[in-house]
Amino acid sequence: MAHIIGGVGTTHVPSIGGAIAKGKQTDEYWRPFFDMFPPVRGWLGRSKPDIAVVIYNDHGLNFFLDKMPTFAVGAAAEYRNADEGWGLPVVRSFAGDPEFSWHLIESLVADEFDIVSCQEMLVDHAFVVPMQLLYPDVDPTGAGAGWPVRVVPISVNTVQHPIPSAARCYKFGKAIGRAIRSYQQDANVLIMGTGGLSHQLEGKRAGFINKDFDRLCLDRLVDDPAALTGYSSEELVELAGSQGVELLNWLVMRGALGEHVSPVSRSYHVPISNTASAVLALAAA
Amino acid sequence: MAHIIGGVGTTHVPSIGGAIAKGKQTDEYWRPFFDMFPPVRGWLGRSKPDIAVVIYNDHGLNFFLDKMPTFAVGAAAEYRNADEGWGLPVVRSFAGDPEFSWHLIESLVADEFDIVSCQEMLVDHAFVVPMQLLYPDVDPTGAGAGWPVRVVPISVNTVQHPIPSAARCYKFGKAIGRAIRSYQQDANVLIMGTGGLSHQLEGKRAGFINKDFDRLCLDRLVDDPAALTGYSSEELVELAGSQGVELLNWLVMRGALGEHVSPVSRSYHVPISNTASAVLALAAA
Amino acid sequence: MAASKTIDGTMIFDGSVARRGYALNKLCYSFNDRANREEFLRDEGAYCAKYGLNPQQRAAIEHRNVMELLEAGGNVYYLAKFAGIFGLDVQDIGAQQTGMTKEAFSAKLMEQRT
Amino acid sequence: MAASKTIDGTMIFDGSVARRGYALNKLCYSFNDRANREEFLRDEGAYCAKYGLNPQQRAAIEHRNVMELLEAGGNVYYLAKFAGIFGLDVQDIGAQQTGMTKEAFSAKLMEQRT
Ligand SMILES: [Fe+3]
Ligand SMILES: [Fe+3]
Repeated sequence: MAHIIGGVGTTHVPSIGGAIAKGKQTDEYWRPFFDMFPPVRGWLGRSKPDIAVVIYNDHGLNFFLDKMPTFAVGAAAEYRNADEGWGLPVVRSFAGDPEFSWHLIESLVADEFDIVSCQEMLVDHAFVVPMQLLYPDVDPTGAGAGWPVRVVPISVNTVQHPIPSAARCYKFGKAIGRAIRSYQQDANVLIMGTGGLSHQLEGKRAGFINKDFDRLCLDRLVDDPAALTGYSSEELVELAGSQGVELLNWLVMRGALGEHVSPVSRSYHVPISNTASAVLALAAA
Repeated sequence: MAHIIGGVGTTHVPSIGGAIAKGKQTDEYWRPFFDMFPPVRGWLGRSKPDIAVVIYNDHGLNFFLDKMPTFAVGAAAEYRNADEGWGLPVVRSFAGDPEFSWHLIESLVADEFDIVSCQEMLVDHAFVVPMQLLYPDVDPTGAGAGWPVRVVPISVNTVQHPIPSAARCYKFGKAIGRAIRSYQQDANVLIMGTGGLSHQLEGKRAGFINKDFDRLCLDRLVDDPAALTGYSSEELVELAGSQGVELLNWLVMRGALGEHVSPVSRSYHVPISNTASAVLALAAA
Repeated sequence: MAASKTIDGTMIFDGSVARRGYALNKLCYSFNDRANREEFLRDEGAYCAKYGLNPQQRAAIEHRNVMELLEAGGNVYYLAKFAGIFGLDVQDIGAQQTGMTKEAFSAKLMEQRT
Repeated sequence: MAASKTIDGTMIFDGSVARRGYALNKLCYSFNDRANREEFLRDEGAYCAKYGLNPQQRAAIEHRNVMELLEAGGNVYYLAKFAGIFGLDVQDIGAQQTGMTKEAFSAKLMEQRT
C-alpha cells in the first residue's frame, strides 16, 4: 500500500534557481535562505520517499490562456524542464510513474474533481526549484533522471481569476490523499506544495509582504488548515499579494496529509527577491 | 436577466455534414433523418434564442491527450472550425460572447467545477453539424458569422476514460443552468447537447446499436433525468456503446434546463452511418 | 484498473491504453493538418519514425489494420483521421473490424432501420 | 464582475483583463522560445503586428513600461518573459512600477528582513 510520509511547503522563486546555478548558496544574501533546508533534507533522508507529488502553479511554460486548467495532473513517463525565456539553466528531466498517475486520475475523477490529464507536461521553475532545494546533491544539469524520486506534477491555476477557492483546494488535497492511500502498490509518497508566501510582483503595490498573515498561515497549516478555507480569492490577494495566492498550492498539499501532522521543521525568511520565503515540513500522523 | 428557453439534443456524426455539403437531404437514405428537424426549427423560430450554449465532445481537433480536459468552457470572441483530416468543408466561424462566457466561468468555478477556460478554441463537427441542422438557411461556408446566435462551446471528455460520471455531468448541467439564470443582461439562451445515441465505432462490437436503451434514455431525459445518473461509465459503454457515452452531453444539457420541461419534439431514427440518431427538443418550464 | 472493465468486443480507452498508444495517437492527431498528411504520404516510414512509433504500431500503420491499430493503443477518433487519408469512413472501419464487406456491414445496420 | 474586486495598487488578472490582454500575453508567451525572442529583437514592429497587438499594447511594448503593459491587459508572469529579453528581473519591474531605483526598491525589501 502507498503511504504518505508527509509534506513539504516551500517557496519556488526563479532567482533561487539562479543562485544555485551561480553557486551563491553561502553568500550573505542567500545563506539564511539555504540554511532553512538541512533539517528538511535530514527528515527526507530518514523517511525515504519513492514518489513526490508536487503541487505547483505553471507560470506560462506548459499552459497558456488558450487552455487554462483549474487543476492539471501529470501522467507522463518523463517530465522535461525547458527554457522559460529568462535564462535559467534547463535542468535534467524527471522520471514519472504513469501507473500511479493514472490511479490518481481515476480516483480524482471518481471523486468529482474535473482535472485535466497531461500525458506530456513541461515543468517550470515552480516545480524544478523546490526539487533542487530538497535534493542539492543531484547535479541539476546532468543527463537523464538523476532525481531519487519519481514525480507527479499537479498544477493549480493561481494565475488567472477565477482561481479555485481555498475551500476547493483543500478538498482537492484531501481527495489526492484518499487517492494515494488507496494505491495498492508499496510506495512512500511525499507531497510538496510550492510557491508563496506573501508577495506581489505587479502594480503600485509591487514588493508587498505581509509577515503577520504569513505567520498565521504557517500556524494554521500545522494545526487548523480548515481555518484557511474561509478566505475568498480576493481576500487572499489582499492579504498575501497577487502572487501570494500560491499559498493555495500549500493548502492542497496540507489537505493530502490528513487531519493531524507533526511539524518537522518550520522556517521563514524575508526577503528573497520580492518574496517572503518559507519552508515547512510536516510528517503525516 | 438571461432566460433559458430550453434545450435541444441531437446527433452530430460527421457524415451528416457530408450529406449537407453534397445536398443529399432529400435522398432516400437521408430524408427520414432531416425530416426530424422542422418541428425543432419551428420552435426556435418562435422562441428566438440569442445565445446557444453547446455541450459537445471534441474528437481531437482542439484537444489532444497531452492536455485532456474533463470540462472545457469557451471564452473567445470567435470560434473557428477547421480541417479534421477527412475532407469535410470548413464552415464559417461563430461569434462568441466573452462577457457571458466569463460569467459562466466565474459561476462554475465558484460552484467548485474545475473547468478549463479557453480563450481560443477550434470547434469540430460535434459543434458544427448540430448548428447546421438547426440553422439550415445559413450558408455554412460563407464568410464571417452568419449564424443567428452567439455561442459558448462547452466540451466534455467522452473520449478518454476516466470520463466524468453521469452524476457529475448532470450536476455540471445544473450548475450551468444556475450560472445562466444569474446573468444580469437580457438574453434568450438555448442549451444544446450533441452526440449519441447508441453507437460503437471500434472493436468486434462495431455497429452496435441499442434501441431499447436509447428509448429509455429519451424517456428519462424528459421526465426523470436523475434516473440516468445511476449508470457507471462502464455500464454506459456496455449499454450505449463506446461512443454512445456522448449521451453525457445530453445529460449536461438536460441538467441546465431545471426540474420540469415540456417536450416540443422527439424523434429517433436508425441508422445514420453507424449510429442511432435522435433529436429531442425540450422547452424549459 | 483496466482489467475490471471487460465488455465483449469492446476496448475501453483508458489510461493504460492511452499510455501505450500515445505516440500512435499523436501521429494520427497530426493529420488534422494537410501538410502533415502529405508528408506522411511522401515518406510513411520517416513520418512514423519522427513520432517514435514502436514496431507494433509501425506494423499496424503499414497494414492499415484497425484491429491492430487498436491493439497498439490507438483511439478510434484519432485513427479516423488516419483512415480519412485513404478516403475510408467509419463504415469501412466497421466492416474491416467485423470481417464483413462494407455492403454487408451497412446492410446489417439497415436491418435495424426504424 | 471585475468592478467588485478593487484592491489598492493591485490589478486582479481576471477574465475581463485576460480578454483585453490576450494578444499581448500570447506574444509574451511565445518568448519561451529563443527563436521567437531573436525574431522579436530583429524586427519588433513586425513581430507585434504578427501577434495582432492593438496600438495601446504596441506602445507599451515600445516603451518597455510595465504599468502600461499591465493596463493593456498584460499578466506579470508572461510580461516577465518580455522583461527577460532585456535581462530585467522582478526587482527591476518592481522598481519601475513603484517609481524607485532598483537599489531603493531592494533596500525597502531588505528593511523587512527577518
Ligand atoms: Fe511563483
Ligand atoms: Fe461523436
